[in-house]
Amino acid sequence: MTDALLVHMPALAVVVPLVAAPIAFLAGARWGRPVALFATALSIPVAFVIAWMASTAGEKLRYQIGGWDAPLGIGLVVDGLSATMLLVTAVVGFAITVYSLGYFAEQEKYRFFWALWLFLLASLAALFLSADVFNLYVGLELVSVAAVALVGLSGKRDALIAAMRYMLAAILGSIFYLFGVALLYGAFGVLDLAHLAAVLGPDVTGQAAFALITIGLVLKTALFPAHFWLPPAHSNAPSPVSAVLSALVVKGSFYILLRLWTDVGDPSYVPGMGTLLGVLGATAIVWGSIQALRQERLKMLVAYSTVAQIGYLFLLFPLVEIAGRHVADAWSAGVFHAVSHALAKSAMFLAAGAVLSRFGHDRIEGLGGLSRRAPVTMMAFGLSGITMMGLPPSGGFVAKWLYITASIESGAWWWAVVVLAGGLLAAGYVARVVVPGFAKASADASDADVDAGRLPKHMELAALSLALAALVLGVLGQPVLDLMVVGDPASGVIP
Amino acid sequence: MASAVPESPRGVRLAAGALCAGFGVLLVRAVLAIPEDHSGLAPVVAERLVDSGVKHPVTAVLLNFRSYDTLLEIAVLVLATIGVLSVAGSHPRVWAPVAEEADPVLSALARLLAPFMVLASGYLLWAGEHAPGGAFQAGAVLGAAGVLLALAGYARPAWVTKFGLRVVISVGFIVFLAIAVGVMFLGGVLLEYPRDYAKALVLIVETWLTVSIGAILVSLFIASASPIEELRARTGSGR
Amino acid sequence: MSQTDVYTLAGAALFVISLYGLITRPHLIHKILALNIMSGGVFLVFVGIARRVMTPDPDPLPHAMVLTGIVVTVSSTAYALALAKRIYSETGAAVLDAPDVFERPEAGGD
Amino acid sequence: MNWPVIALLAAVALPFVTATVIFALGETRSTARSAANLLGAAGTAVAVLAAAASAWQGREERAFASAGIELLDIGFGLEADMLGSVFAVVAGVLWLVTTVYAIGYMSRSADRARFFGFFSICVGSAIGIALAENLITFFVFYEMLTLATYPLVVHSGTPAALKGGRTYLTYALPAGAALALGVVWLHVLAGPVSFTPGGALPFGLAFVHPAQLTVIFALLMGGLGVKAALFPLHGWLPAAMVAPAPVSSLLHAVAVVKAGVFGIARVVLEVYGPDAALLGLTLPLAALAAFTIIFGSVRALVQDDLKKRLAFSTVAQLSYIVLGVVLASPLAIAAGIAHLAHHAALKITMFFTAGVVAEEVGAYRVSEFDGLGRRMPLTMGAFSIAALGIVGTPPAAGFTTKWLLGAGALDSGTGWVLAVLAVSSLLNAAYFFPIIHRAWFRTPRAEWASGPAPGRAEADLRMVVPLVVTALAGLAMGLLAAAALSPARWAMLVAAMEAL
Repeated sequence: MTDALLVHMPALAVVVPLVAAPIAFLAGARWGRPVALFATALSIPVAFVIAWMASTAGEKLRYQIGGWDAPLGIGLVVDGLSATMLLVTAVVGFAITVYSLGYFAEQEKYRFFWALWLFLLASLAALFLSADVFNLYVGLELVSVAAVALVGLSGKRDALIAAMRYMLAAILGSIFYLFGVALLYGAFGVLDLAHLAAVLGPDVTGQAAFALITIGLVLKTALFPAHFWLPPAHSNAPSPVSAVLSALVVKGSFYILLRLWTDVGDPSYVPGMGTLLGVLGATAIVWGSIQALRQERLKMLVAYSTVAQIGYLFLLFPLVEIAGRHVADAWSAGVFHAVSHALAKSAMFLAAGAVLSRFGHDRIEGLGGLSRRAPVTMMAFGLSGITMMGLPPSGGFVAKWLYITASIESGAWWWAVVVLAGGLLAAGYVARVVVPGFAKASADASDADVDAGRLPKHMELAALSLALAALVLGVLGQPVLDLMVVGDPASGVIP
Repeated sequence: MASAVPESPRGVRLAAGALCAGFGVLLVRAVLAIPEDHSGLAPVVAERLVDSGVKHPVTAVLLNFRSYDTLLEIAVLVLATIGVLSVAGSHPRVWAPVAEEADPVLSALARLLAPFMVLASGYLLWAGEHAPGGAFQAGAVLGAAGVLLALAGYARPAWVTKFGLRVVISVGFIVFLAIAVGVMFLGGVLLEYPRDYAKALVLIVETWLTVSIGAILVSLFIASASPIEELRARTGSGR
Repeated sequence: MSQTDVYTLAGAALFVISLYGLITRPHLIHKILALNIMSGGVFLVFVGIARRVMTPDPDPLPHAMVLTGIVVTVSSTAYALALAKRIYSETGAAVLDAPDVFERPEAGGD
Repeated sequence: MNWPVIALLAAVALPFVTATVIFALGETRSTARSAANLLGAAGTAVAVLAAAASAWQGREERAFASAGIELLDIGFGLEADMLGSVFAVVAGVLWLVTTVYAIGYMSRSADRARFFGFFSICVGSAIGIALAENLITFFVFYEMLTLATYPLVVHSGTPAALKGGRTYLTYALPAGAALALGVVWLHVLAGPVSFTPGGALPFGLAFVHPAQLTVIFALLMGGLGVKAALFPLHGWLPAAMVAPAPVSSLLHAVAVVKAGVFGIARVVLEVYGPDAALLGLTLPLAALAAFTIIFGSVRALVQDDLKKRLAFSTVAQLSYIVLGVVLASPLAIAAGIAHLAHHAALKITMFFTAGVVAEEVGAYRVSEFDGLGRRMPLTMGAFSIAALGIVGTPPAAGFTTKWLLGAGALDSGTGWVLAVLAVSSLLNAAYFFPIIHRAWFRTPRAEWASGPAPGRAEADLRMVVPLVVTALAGLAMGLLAAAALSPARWAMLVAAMEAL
C-alpha cells in the first residue's frame, strides 16, 4: 500500500491543490481559509517525499499520466531540479498561506482569493513536474491567468492597469512559446522533453523554435529589457500575491528555460544565445538595482530588486556554456540562487506588506522608527536583505560564491565583477530601508503608538521564518545542493 | 471611443514595422525549413486508437492520450471565469439585469431557437465520439443559447453570485478531476481509464463539461457586459 | 509550394502583422484582438504541420493542440476583456497609461 | 563529542543563543533579559576559557578540537588552536565584563532588547572569527560582524548616528566585496585554505602565480584593512564613535577592530607564511603599518573629544599588531599577538572611563577634565593606569609589547622600527599625559572639589567595577608577563610555531 501510494506522489503534488481550488471556490471566503491551510500543509510532506524519492532513485523518475507511454502520453518528471522547485513551492506556499490568513480580512472583494491562490499553486506544481512542451504551455497559461487575476484582485485603479500590462505581456509570451512548440513538433515530431533531447539536432527550425520559446519565456520571467510589466504588477498586488509572484511565478518560466537550455539542449545550441542571456542578466542586475535605489515606495523598491535578482539567474547560461559543468558549478549557482531568492524575496514582500498594514503607507521616507514599531518585521526585512546582498551566511552568498568561482576558473572574470557590483548595489537599496528603520521615530509616531495596532504574530513570524530559511541555507544547504543535481546527467556528480 | 485614443508616434510605428519585418523574415525561413516528410505522432495515435474508447483520433488525443492537457485546460477556463467574476464582481452594480426591456421579436426568436440549440448541443456531444465535435463544441452552442436568452431578458444574472452558479461553473471540472483521481483507487495512475469503462467515463466527463462550459460562457458574457451599463448610468452618456 | 507551406506562411504573416498591431495600437481592445490574431497565426502553423502526413486524415495531434490552445486563448481573452472593461469604467479610457478621469484618491498598492 | 569540542561549539553558539533569547524576551521584560544576557556571557566566558585550555593541552601534538560541515567544496570549520584562543578569550571574557558595564550604562536607554541582541551577535561573530579553521569560515563570521555592528553604531537613531553608520557601511561593504573576491580567487587558485602555521599555500604556487597571489593579497588586505583601520582605510573608526560607550569599548577597541588585525595575522602567518616575504609583500605592509602608527598618533594629539582621541590612538595601536606580525621574527610575532590582549584590556578601560565620565558629569572633551580625579578617583585612577600602559611605561602591559617588538625588529633586521617605536611612544605620552595632568593636577570645577556626594559612589558601580577590573588586568599582564599563562608567554609559544 505504501509503495502504491509512493508511486502516485508526483500526481498528488498537482492534485492536492488542484482539488482544493474548486472546493475553496465553492466554499467562499470564510471556509476557503481552512481548505487552503490544509491543502498547503499537506503539500509539504508530499514535496518532501518526492524529494526523498528523487534522491534515493538517483535518476530521473517518470509518471506517465493515463498510463500512456511517451511520446504519445504526457509524463511527469521527478528529478532533482523539479523536486527542488516543488519543495520551495510547498514551503513558500504554506508560509504565504499562513500570512494570508491574517492579511485578508473577510472582505467581499477578496472572496475569490483562496480559489485563485490554490489554482496558482497547483499550476506551479504542474509546471515544475511536466515533461511535455505543450503541456508546459497549458501550465504556463494556468500560472499566468491565476497570477494576473490575483494582481487585479484589489480592484484599485493602479492594480487593474498593472494587471492588464502583466496580462498582455504574459499572453504575448505564451504565444511566442506556443509558436516555438509548433516548430519543435514540426521539426522533430515529438513533444516529450526526453524524446526531444534524444532527437534534437542542428536544425534551423529547431533553433528558431528555441529562440521563439526563449523570447516568450524571457517576457514572462521579466528579464531586462522585458521587465517593464513587473514592477507595477508586483508592487500593486496585495502583498502575499507580490510575494508569490516574485518568489515563484517568475521562477516558473525560468525553470522551463533551464530545462530547455541545459537538459534538452545546451546553451551552445543557438550560437550566441548564452552570451546574450548573460549580458541581459548583467544589465538587469545593474539597471534593476539602480532603479531600486531611486524608488520612493517600499514595494516598488522590492519589485525592482526582483528585476535585479532575476538577472543573476541568467548569468548561468554563459557560464555553463564557457565554464562547462564543474563541482563549483554555475548551473548549481543559478538554481541555488533561485531557491534562496524565492525564500528571501517572499520574506521581503511579506515584511513590506506588514509595513503597509502597520504604517498605512509604504513611502520609504516615512518609515522612521520601523525597528521600534515592528521589530520582527524589520528583522525579517534585514535578514532577507542579507540574501539580496549575497553576504554570508545566506544562500545568496553560496550562489555568488559558485558564480565567482566559475567565472574565475573559466577566465571570464567580468561576470564576477558584475556579481560583486550587484551585491554592493543591493546593499545600497536595502540600506535605504534599514537606515531610516533605525532612526528615531518620526514626529507622527509617538511611543504610545508602539503598542497600538500590533500585527498578528503569525504574519510577522511567517516573514521571519522565510528570511531565516534563506539565511541558514548558505550553511546548511548541502542537502539542497545534492538534491538539485539528481538525475542531471551533465552534473557529473554521482549521488 | 477609438477616436479618443491617440495613435502611436510615427517613430514607434517605424521601429515596430522594421522589427516585425525583420522578425517575419526569420519566421518565414524557419517555417519553410519544417521537414515535409515527418509524420509526427500520427502513426502512434492510429496504432493505439483502439485502446482509447473512442473512434475519432482527435477526441482520443484530447480525452484519453493527452487528457491531462484537457484537464488543465478546463482548469484554465474555470480559473479565468473566477478571475472575471473577481474583476467584475467587486463592482457595485455589476449584477444588474442586462436587458431590462426585451425586444419582443428577439424574445420570441429566443424562445423559438433555444430548445433547438440545446438539442444541437446534445447532438454535437454525442457525435464527438466518432466525428469532429465534443464537449467544447456542444458547450459553445449551449452557451450561445444562454447568451441569447440573456439578451432577450430571460436570464436573471443576479443569481450569479449565488452558490448555485459556482456549482454549475465548476461541476464539469470537479467531475473530470474526480474521475481522474478516482481511477487511481482502481489501481491505475492519474487519468488511466480502465479499458472497459473508458467510453462510459469519457461520456460522463464530456456531458458535465458541456454543462459547465455553457454556464461559463454565459457568465463570462454577463459579467463582462455589465460595467458598460454601469458607466452609462454614471456618466449619463448615451453611448 | 506545398499545402503545409501555404498554411505556415500565412500563420507567420498573421503573427508578425498582429505583433505590429499590438505594439502600435494603444487601445486595449485592439491589443487584445492583436493577441488573438497572433494566436490564430500560430494555430495556422499547427494546422499546416498537421497537413503534411500523406494519409487522408491529418495528424490528429496538432489539431488536438489547436483545440486546447483555442480554449486556453478564449479563457485568457475573456479575462483580459473583463479587465479592459473594468479599466474603462474606472478611468474612462481603455488604455494602459490612462488619464485619471474620476480622480480616485485612494490609488496605491495594498 | 568530547569536552573540548563542546567547549568550542558552545563558545561560538552561546552568544547567538543569547541573542535569540534576548530578541524573544523583547523590550519589556528587562530583568529576565539582563539575567539571560549575564548567564550567556558567563557561559561564553567559561566556554572560551575551556577551549583555550584544550588548545593548551593539545599544543605539543597540535591536536586541537575541531568541528565543521561541508557545503560542496566549501568547508565551514571551527578549531580551537593556540592563536585563535587568544582572540577568543579576549572577546569572550571582556564580553562578560562589558555586559555588566552595559547593563548599568544603558539602564535608562531605549531599545535595549535590540541593543543587547545585536551586541551578542557581534561577540559571537568575533569568537567565530577567532576560532575559524579556514579562510571561508573566517569570512562568513567577518561579514556577520560587519552587519551586526551597524545597528549598534546607529543605536541612538540621531542624524549624527545615522551619518556615522553610513560612513561605516561605505567603508565596510566594499571591503567585504574585496575580501570576498580575494577569498574566492584564492580558493580557485589554491583549493580550500585551512589556516596552518607556516603557511597554507601549496608548494611552489608562489612561483607559478606570483602576480595573481599578489593581487589576492592586496584584495585580502584591502578587505581586512578596513576593520584593522590601516591608513587610508581608517576613516570610519572615528566616525563610529557616535555609538554608545559599551560599543566603543568592546567593539571598536576590541572585537571589531581586532577582527581585522587578527585576520591579517591569519593571512600573513597561516595562509601566505614565508610566501608573503618571498613575494615581497611584507615590506610594503610593514611600512604602511609604521606610517599608520605615526599618523594615528599625530591625529590623536589634536583631538579634544576624548572618544575621538582614543579612536585615533586605537588606529595607531592596531598597527603595532600588524607590524609585529609582518616583521615575522618570533619575538615580533609574539609582540603582535600579545598586544592583541594587552591593548584590549587597556583601551577598553579608557573607553569605559569615557562613557562613565560622559554619563556621570557630562564631560566629553579633554578640556573639561580639570580636576576630575578628585570627583571620580577610582575611574580616573584606572584611566591613568591604562594610559601609562599604552604609552609603554613599565611595568604595564604596553611596555612588554614594545620591548618584544623592539627586540623582534632587531632580530629581523629592521632597525628602523625602533625609531618608529620611539617616536610613537613620545606621541602617546604627548596625547595621554595632558589628560592625566588635567585630571589630577588642575584645579577642579567647584562642584567637584569635595569629591563624590557623601554616601554615594562616584558613579554607578556597575560601570566603575568593570573598568577597575580591566585596568588591573592590564597591569597584571605587564607585571606578570613572565608567568606561565600570561598573554606574553602564550604569544611566544604561538610565535614559536608560526615562525617555523
